[in-house]
Amino acid sequence: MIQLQKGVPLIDQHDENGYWGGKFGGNQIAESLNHPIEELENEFKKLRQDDTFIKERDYYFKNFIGAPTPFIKLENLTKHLGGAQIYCKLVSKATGGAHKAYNAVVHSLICRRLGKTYIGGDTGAGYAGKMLSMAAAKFNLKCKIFMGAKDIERQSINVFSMRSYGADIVPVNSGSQTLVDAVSECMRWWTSENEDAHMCVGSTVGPTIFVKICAWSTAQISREMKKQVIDEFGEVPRDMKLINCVGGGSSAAGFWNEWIDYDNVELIGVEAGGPEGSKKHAAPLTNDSPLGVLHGATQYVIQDNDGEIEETESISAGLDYPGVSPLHCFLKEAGRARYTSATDEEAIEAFQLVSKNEGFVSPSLEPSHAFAEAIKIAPTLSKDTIIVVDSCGDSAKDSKIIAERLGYKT
Amino acid sequence: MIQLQKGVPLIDQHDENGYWGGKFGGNQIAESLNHPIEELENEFKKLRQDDTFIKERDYYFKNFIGAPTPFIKLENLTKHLGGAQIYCKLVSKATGGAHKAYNAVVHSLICRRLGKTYIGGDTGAGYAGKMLSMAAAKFNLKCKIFMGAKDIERQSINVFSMRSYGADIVPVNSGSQTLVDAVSECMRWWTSENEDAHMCVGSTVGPTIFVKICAWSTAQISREMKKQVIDEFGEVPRDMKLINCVGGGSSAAGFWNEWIDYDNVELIGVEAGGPEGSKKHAAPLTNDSPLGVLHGATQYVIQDNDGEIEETESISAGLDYPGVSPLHCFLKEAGRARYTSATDEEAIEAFQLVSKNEGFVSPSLEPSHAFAEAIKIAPTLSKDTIIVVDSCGDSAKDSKIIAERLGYKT
Amino acid sequence: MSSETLYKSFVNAEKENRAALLTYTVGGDPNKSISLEIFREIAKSGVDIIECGLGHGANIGDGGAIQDSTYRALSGGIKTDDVFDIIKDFKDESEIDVIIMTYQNKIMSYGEEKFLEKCRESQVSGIICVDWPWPLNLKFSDKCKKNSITFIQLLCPTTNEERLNKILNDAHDVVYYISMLSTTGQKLKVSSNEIIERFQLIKKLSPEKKCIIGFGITADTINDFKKTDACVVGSALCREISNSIDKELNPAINVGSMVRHLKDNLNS
Amino acid sequence: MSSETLYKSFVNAEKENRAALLTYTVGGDPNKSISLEIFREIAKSGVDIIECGLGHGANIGDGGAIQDSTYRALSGGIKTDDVFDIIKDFKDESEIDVIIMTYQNKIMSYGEEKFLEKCRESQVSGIICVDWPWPLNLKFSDKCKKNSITFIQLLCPTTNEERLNKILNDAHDVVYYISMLSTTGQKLKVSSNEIIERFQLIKKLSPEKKCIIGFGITADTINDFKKTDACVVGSALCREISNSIDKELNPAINVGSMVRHLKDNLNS
Ligand SMILES: Cc1ncc(COP(=O)(O)O)c(C=O)c1O
Ligand SMILES: Cc1ncc(COP(=O)(O)O)c(C=O)c1O
Repeated sequence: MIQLQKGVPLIDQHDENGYWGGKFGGNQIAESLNHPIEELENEFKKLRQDDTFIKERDYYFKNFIGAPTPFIKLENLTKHLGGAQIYCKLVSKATGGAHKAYNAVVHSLICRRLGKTYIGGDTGAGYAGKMLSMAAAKFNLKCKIFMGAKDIERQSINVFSMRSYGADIVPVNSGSQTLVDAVSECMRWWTSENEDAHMCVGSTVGPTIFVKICAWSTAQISREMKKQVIDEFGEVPRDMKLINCVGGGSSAAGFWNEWIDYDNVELIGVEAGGPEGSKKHAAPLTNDSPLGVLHGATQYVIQDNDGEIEETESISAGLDYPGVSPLHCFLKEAGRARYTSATDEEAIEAFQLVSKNEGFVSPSLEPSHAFAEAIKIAPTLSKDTIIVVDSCGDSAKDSKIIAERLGYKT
Repeated sequence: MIQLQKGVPLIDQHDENGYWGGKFGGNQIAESLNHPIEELENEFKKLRQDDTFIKERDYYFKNFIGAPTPFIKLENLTKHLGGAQIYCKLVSKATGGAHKAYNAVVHSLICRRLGKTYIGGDTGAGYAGKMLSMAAAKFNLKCKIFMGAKDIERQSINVFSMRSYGADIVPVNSGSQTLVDAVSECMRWWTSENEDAHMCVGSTVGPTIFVKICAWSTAQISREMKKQVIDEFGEVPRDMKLINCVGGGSSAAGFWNEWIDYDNVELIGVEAGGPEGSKKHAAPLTNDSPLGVLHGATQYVIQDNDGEIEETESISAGLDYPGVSPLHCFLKEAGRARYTSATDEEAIEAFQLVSKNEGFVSPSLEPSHAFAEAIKIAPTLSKDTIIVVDSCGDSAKDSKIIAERLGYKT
Repeated sequence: MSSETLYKSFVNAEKENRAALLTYTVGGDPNKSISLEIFREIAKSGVDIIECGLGHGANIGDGGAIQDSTYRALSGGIKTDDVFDIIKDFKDESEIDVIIMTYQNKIMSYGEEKFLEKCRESQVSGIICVDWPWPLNLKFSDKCKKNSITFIQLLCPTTNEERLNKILNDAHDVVYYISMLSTTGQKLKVSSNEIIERFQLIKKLSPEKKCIIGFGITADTINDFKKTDACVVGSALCREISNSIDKELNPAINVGSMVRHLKDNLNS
Repeated sequence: MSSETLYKSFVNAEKENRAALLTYTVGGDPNKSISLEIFREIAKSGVDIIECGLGHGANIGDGGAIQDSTYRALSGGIKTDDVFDIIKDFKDESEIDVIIMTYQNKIMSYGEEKFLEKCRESQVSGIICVDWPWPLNLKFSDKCKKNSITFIQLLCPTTNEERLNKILNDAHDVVYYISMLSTTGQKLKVSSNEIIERFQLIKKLSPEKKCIIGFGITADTINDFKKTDACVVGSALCREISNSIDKELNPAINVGSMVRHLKDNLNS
């Protein structure tokens, strides 16, 4: 069995070829991308050690993204479910409404350091694109966002934001017209433009360096939460469970980062189970999908016998991705995290229950999947168990979808 | 001329009948409301002095609303305009996306203290209603929101939120079907239900006690900003201008509260000028509207010769109100603040300029009016002048309106 | 002088051992001439005193029926002067007292002095102002007195005894008791007995003042109040006007017969 | 053995003092039989070596024309085995070498060993894998060698000299130079001279290896490369297939005549 190393950051536990556990990740890219990726690797290695850069990052995290985001107890939900105590890390209060802001800011800062003035990125739910264009506006970078035509349709509020920040949105009409195709198209674009342009991958997927930068950025979540947990409990609780939705896996990676070495902290990842009865789950870890290569990295991928990526279906655009971060493949294989899934229906129900009970927490459909799992397990657990759910997205972007689904009349 | 008293909170500078400057405000209410208003006055008087209550308020302000909201320099906009230095208080980062959260939390806490389990409120842009239903969900209160049918249509994202928090939304079909009618209907409801129910007025309007509670709540904005200003500049800048949009006036009242006694701080309120060429401005202060009684208080009101409230028209639902807070009438009359207006077109342009330049600041249409004024005056001012704009709302709720207006294709 | 005739109308009813009947309709609803016709019909049908609404758009004290009437009048272009015209025309041919019921902003924007002058000219006997509570209304109430117009103070179930005493102390010789906490035209949510108890308290504190009872009274409940000074029916009549218009019937005739019906019920 | 015949094809062209011509089309586009027919026509039209795409949906190295071809093949139900069938059928009647161009996931999901066995069975001479760069591909490239299949390493303008040397050192006797930074089928954005300069550098470092030049070459530019070892045209042909289908013409015939035209241009 694959072993985790204690005391080594998760993002650095790969081998010299960029593989975690000897097989997840890597740089399965066209030769044309070798150079810009090496350049990026070198820059990131330098910047991680650069105090000025870290200060700059922290300045924007604090003043622009608004760190730390709140850590609150969900009293009503806890009472309602009558078991474990449920807490919530309200990451949706990061500027823009989701954790994607951290990665976007870091990539924009790196882009400037690389002396590049153009940045491009993929987006599914539109958050990665919204945040990237938001940061690009602030840092005076030209910005191009690749987004599946289906996602443009269903996440129109985020599309509006991108336009208002002056980003150039490229609708991707190939394949399933969702995130997987947007990432492909973005990589094609970068293959052509990498001399002048930087690319931001919107989650902990893609070639190793992108996985690393993204998880390094979202690690802010657990860095600040660790302090909040200790403030609240005086110590790390004896029995704590951290529940996070997993699409690409950037939110979960950041939420868990500081806790990997704490064996008493259970890590639970929730993938998208899709509509009840559908087979088009976006849940490669839960359903033991075969290993494959997607977007430059080896990972578990939803695919047919012929290596063709299969279409997935989820009410949540942000989780609608057939692959999953090498980091999570690694954590699963090492037995460190457990992965499960929630259906569309369960997610919607969880959204309702949480909103009605807790007001201030209004999770988007992605974290509603995480809440669904919390709601499932909390009643079976003791009051000494602490569940923390990462509410990593705000429901505003999903208002149309949810309202239709629930038959709200206006 | 009316004089301000130094060292006395603005909200307490009224006479025993509730009139500021001897003529603005008051309790021009039906006799049926006399009792609940007295009850509320007494409760508020007590709670203001009650340390437990203040601690509770601050706990929720910090952990739920997310105080303090960021105070940031708009470097790009400053450079672009080439004059005064422009700063921004990013109040839109308050949970829910606007300053209305402060008032909603305070009213919900008061409602509990009053032993009532039902709360009702009016809403225009939908923020006041969204925040009230959000807080009501958290505090286990039944909640009813009155909203003009026209506003329900144009602010559907906030309507979605209210429904998800379990609020009962009452569409108001009378009159102009906007905020003015929603407030009227809410007061009618409270007239019937005040034995069991508490009412929250969504801005610094209505009978004196509502003006006071609201401004007391939003004062959090300037309380935290004062610290941030001194952190940034080491002292209160010699020449500082605070620009805020004014609908009912709650945001401006809160933004200015701590600065009233600083004569070197200019206070500028920006009302809604409506579409270019339209006469239906929602700008009673700018256009010297006559004094009148509206929703229980004496104030400048847009009205015809017969005392009938005139319809106003603004692209921004939150500013579309024919009256204005007695506090602002008082500040105007005392010469302490100056009031002007921006047109729909100017607001939209300001929205674009700010979004494209600053990314993280994505003002809704209300604060876009304030930015319009900043954009107008900044180039004529010296670099030693500090302009601070209160960006008190997030654009998400206006995405439909702005996208249509700017012809964004998705 | 009109404040005197107003009081006398109550005394007259009392002498006949019955409560006085007041009607409320909105001046100018649905237009100037029909509104006048309605007053005439009401007058013919046995009313004691007519309350004439001077409609205001932001009528936060009123429920749906009166809102509809108000909306019809205002959107038909009725101005304050038109309402005075209607009252004057009516008064020129009738002895029945007319009270104006309105909101403060209507008086304020018209100008208090000018408003009272106009009231005198049109022989208005009294004024009820929904959103001008005691003690804020004292200056104006004094001015009314000087103009021989009764300013009618409002009382309600939650007006505590201390306040009740003070208001009654400052009140002219007619007051108005709001029967329940609500806007006009809601279903009566307290028992008639409770209302009458409060009425009796007011009478005990101030036996000389005539007290009108209003809000929520219909043909079905009016008889409960026959031992009081007076009751007013408004929303039921306004609704009748709306119905008549919907059915293209003559509102004046229908309102008139409803008033006769009310009068019968009150006294039966 | 096929890796030998492949190298010989280049040597043969060299002997004739000309660059070898390679074509790229997607196996199974638009279906199995026409795809085979296309290969036959290409063979008749003077091609030296055929590159056959084993299409992959997430073909991140390819531009629009090849994406369209791939989409047509995949949505027509073409599987990896079908592509092997086509190649085998073709090879059973032709001496012309066939190289498979594909993505790593296609090989991985098929199974490396099984994939190579199938290659041998179908007489595939070489493999190009777009997203399997040096040095990650070394183990597989060794396996290829053991199976007498040429694994063709890729080089590009930003492959620096150190890396160039290392790759060439590990490379089999044929390599592929990607002429510019882009996906397939984009307009040539560097001058032919720059490309030829890089080509010559590669030849200097490794004179024995044959180097194919690809990406962005069309009938208009192909003549510039007549002094090189070989060039490949792909997107232009895929586009021709799309056009023919749109116009309901025979793609095989049209591709064939385009290949003749390319061959003429290359050698003129
Ligand atoms: C709010 C939110 N949560 C989660 C995700 C899933 O991505 P990841 O698993 O990388 O956090 C997304 C992706 O768009 C998102 O927008
Ligand atoms: C974002 C925002 N700003 C301003 C306003 C105007 O209200 P006020 O003047 O009370 O701040 C509103 C009202 O809804 C609002 O939503």
